[in-house]
Formats: sequence, C-alpha cells, structure tokens
Amino acid sequence: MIYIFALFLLTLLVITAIAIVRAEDLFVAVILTSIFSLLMAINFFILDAADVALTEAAVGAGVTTVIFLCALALTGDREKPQKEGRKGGQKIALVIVGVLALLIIYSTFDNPQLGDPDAPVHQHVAPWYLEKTPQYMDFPNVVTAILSSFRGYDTLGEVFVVFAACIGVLFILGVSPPRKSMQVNVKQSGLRHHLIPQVVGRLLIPFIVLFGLYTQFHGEYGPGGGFQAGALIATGVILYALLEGEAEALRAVPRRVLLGMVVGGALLYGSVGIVCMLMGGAFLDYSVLAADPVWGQQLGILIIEAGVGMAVCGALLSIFHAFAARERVS
Amino acid sequence: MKLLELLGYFNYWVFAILLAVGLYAVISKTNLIKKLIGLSIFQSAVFLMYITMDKVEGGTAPIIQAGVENPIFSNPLPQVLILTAIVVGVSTLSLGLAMVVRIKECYGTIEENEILDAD
Amino acid sequence: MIDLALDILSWILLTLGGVCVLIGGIGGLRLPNFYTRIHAASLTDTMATLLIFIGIILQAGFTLASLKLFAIMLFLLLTGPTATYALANAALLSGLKPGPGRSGLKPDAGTAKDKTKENSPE
Amino acid sequence: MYILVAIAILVTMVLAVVRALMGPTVYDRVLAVNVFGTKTVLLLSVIAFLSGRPDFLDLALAYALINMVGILAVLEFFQNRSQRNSKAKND
Repeated sequence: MIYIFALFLLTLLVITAIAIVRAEDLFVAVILTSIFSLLMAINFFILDAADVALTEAAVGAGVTTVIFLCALALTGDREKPQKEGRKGGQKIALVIVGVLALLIIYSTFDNPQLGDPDAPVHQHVAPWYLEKTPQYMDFPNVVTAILSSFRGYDTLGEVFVVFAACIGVLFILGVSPPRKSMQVNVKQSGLRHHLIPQVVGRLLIPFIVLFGLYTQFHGEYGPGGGFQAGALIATGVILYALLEGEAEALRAVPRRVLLGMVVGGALLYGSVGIVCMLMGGAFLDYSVLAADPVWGQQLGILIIEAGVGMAVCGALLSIFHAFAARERVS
Repeated sequence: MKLLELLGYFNYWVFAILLAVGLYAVISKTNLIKKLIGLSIFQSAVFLMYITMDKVEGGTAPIIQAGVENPIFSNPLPQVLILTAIVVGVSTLSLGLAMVVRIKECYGTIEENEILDAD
Repeated sequence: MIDLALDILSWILLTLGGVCVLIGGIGGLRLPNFYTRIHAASLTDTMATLLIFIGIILQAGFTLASLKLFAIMLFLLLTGPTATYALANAALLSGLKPGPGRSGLKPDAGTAKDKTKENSPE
Repeated sequence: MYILVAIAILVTMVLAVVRALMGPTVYDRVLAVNVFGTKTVLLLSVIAFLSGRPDFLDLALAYALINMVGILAVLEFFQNRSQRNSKAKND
C-alpha cells in the first residue's frame, strides 16, 4: 500500500521539477523548490531512510529557502525571456536530454528491482556493519555508527568540504560591495512591528534549539546526529534574525563565535583522530580512548558528532550572514 | 504480475527523468540562478537513486529495536553517503549563489549571454 | 468496554479529520481569490490537525509517542495561523486588494507590479 | 483506517500542488506551499503509525517547528522589496 503512495509522490516530484524549470519568475521557482524538498523528504522516509529524511527536513525547510531568497533579493527575481535565436538550441538540448533519459531508463532494466534483498548492494559490507554495530558500539542507530566510526574518514572529508565552502563564501562576499546611497534603516529591518510572528517566533526559537540539541545527543538512539542538529540550530538562529533583524542576530551570536565554531568543530574532529594515534591506535580508531573499547567508541563518537554539529551550524550561519549583510548594505 | 514487476523500476525512471530535467535546466537556461536550481534538481535525482538502492523488501530503517526477532533492515551505507551529501550540497549551492551575486555586482546582469557580450 | 469506546471515538475523529482535510484541499482549489482561499487553508491547518492528532493520540495510548504527537499538534496549531497571517500581510503590503469575486487576479500580481515597469520598454 | 486518512491527506497534497502550479498570484503559491507543509507533517505522523515505527515522529516534529521559517522569510522578502521600491520612488 505504501508503495502506491510512493508512486503518487514520485509522480508529483517529477511534475514539480518540470514546473520549477519552466517557471519564468525565479521567486516562483524557489517557492516550488521547497515543495520539491518536502516531497523528497517524504520519499526518503517511505524508503526507510529516516536519518536522511530528517537531514532533508532540517536543511530544505529553512536554510535553503532563506539563502535562495537572500540571493534573489540581491540579483533580481525575473528570468529574461529567451531570444528567438536560442529557441533552436533549446530544442537540441531537449532532444539530447530526452535521449539521455531514455538510455538511462533502458539501462535500469538490468538493475535489481526496488526492495530486492539479493541486490549486490546488500551483499558487500552492509550486513557486516549491521552485525558488528551492537558489538562494537552498543547503541542502536547503525547509520550514526557508520557515519562517525566505520567511515569516519569520509565524514571528516565532508566536514572539511563544508568548511571550505563556508570560507569560499566569506571570501567572495567579504569584499566591500559597491557603494550605494540606499541604506536600509536598521530599526525598520526584520519583522519588528508584526506582533503575531514576533510572539510566536520568540516562543518557538527555544524549542527549535532544544530540539536541535536533542537530535545532536539522541543521534545514537534515534534518527539524528551532528549534521541535522547543526542545520536545525542554524535555522533557529535564522528565525531570530528574521524576527529581529540580521544585525541583532549578529549581536546575539557574533561573527567571531561563528568562525570559532566552524574552525573549532573541524579541528575537534581532526584532533580526536590524532589523539587516537597518540594513544596507540589508528587514526580515528576510537577504541583506545577509554579502557573499555566500547566506551572508547561511544566517547569518540560523541565528541566527533559535537564537532560536526558545531562546524555545520557555524558554516550555515556564516553563509547566511554573508548574504544578509550584503543585502543590508547594498 | 508483469505490471508490478515494471513498477519495481519506477523509482529508477523518476531518477532518470529528474536527471534529464536538471541537466536541461543547466545546459539550456541562460539565467545563472536557474542553472543552480537545475543543478540542485540534478543532485536530488542522484540522492533519490542512492536511497532507492538501500530499500529492502519488508525492511525498516536501520535503527535496531529491542525485542524484535529476526529484523530485516534496509542498507545503512547509502544513507550515510547521502546524509552528508545533502549538507555539503547546500554549502556548495550557497558558494555558487555567492558567485552569482558577485557577477551581478560586476556585470549588472545574471544572464549568461549578456555577460558574454559584456566581456 | 472503555477500549472499544476509545477505539470508536478515535476512528470517528480520524474520519472527520480526513473529511476536513479534503474539504480544505478542494476549497483551496475552487475558491475564487486569494483571501478566500486562506479560509480553506486555515481549515486544514487547525481543525483537521486537531481532529487527526487527537485521533492518533487516542490510538497510541499514554506513551512517549503520544507526548511527541501532542507537541507536534501544539506547534502546528501555533505556526499554521501565524504563517497564514504573515502571508496575508505580505499580500496586503504589496497591494493585493481584498474584495469580492476574482479581484486582484492579475497573473502573478505580487511580482508583476514592479515587473510591468521593467518589461514595458521592450 | 489510517490508510483512509493517509489517502485523504494525499489527495489534498495533490490539490495543493495543483494550486501551487496554477498560481495565479505568488501568494497563492506560497499558501499552497504552507498547506503542503502542514499536510506533510500529518502524512509523516500517519505513515509512522502505519508502518509501526512511531519512534520516527522526530521528523514530523522537525517540520512542525521549522516550516514557518520559510514563510516568514517570504514576508520579509516582500517587506524589504516594498521598502526599497518606496525609497526608490522618493529619491
């Protein structure tokens, strides 16, 4: 039964994607992107990927929309109509991607079907992970175990990619913008004079941050972990920035704290690996951190998840402030 | 039965179509932000394919429950890869948007052909 | 006996919730202009949410899950009307006038307002 | 029974997507997104019970908490734009 739901939702996904590409108003495209993200999250949930769905929810519902809207405010939200001369080129492009899609669809008939337990993916390392997680780490969420311990190198790399992207945005948008006379009054920015969003938003912010901390520290037992928690807490602070104005949020969480979180999180992750080496294990082999290897694993995972959470939260917030500050000056 | 067998491939078809739609936006639209939106659709298509691969018939999410005997779990490995990829996707997307903002400030437009004309 | 009564009550609530959701969805599609559609949306945001969640809570019994359900219901009841208010306010700010019939129904009126100026010289 | 509710929610989601695609004003689209968001929370809760893992309600909770942020961002976007437009008129 639930597969029929998935069928419906996947069809909606395709329709939404086509509508996004066809929309000439970029603002409409961004609005439809948030529907796309919601549909994606439900599909992930139906396909048994609760952690991934939570990540998509945490990132797609708040951060993506806000960053897109900030960029649109800076660049203008209308796509220029295509010139007549390019129409032919578009037709060629349509034919090419159509042929590509047909080729991929043709090739999928060699793939294992959805849910086939004998598929090659399920034969390799996954059963070993499922079997060894209770033994090595003694907690139920296998996804967190793989993320932070079995494939810790991978996650270290991803954290450094987030770090690098954040630094890149700060470099690109950090230069002083071209001078313009229009200066938005700081007192008027934000939703200061809208009483209802003010009250409800102020009520919600502590709960969002609390829920973020819950996903951070409950990640070993349910869906959650550093990535989701970082995005959720960042969303909470972004909500504060929307309500009180961006400058006020920057006063609550200053820029150097954000940079400290980005750098500190990445460093914390790396230094746990080096401490492991100093204590006689391999890089990111947490078993040596405590006398009991299971405790060592749990301690190591707790610390590096905290590092991931700090780095992601700091990076997303720095990116948001970089965009929003430019909007304020220009 | 035949129809049901075909429906087992439906997720892959959606993956293929989304891939094509995203690619079309990237190669045929001149607006840079539209290109980035296309890129993120393309990215989501890849996510969908990975998550499709992890499903096991009758399985549940790979979080071990106490007191359930002979549980079947879906494959956790693709989930780990995609989980990190989503967050990385957002940060790289904002890097692209930052570049677009700078281009707008330097050239006054974000249409690709006008930028090429201006050069 | 009490179990049976609770069961029946929860099924009734769930059915009513489903009906409310449907009515809201159809209203959102069929009503003539934006400010009337908000009414349909608010029906699904509050009434349907309340009915469906109370129905599920009665089914779940007194567990951690029902506590979470209660929290979800509370947050939805808080945020749904707030978001609708914000939206109506944004519409009013950018000059979409409330009125009977299909008034204010210029295609994409909100953005078209300042767009017409940009596009007209071409 | 859960299935009937889920189907009703699904139909409403389809209607909301239709409204989001049709427009005609931007606000109709945003309203449709908002309706779609709350329906997502409902559907996720119902599916969590349908598939017998009610401990996955975290996802619905996350959406219930942060769905509003996007809509508020839209409000601020319009407010800033109307401010900028009126400034441009005054100059």
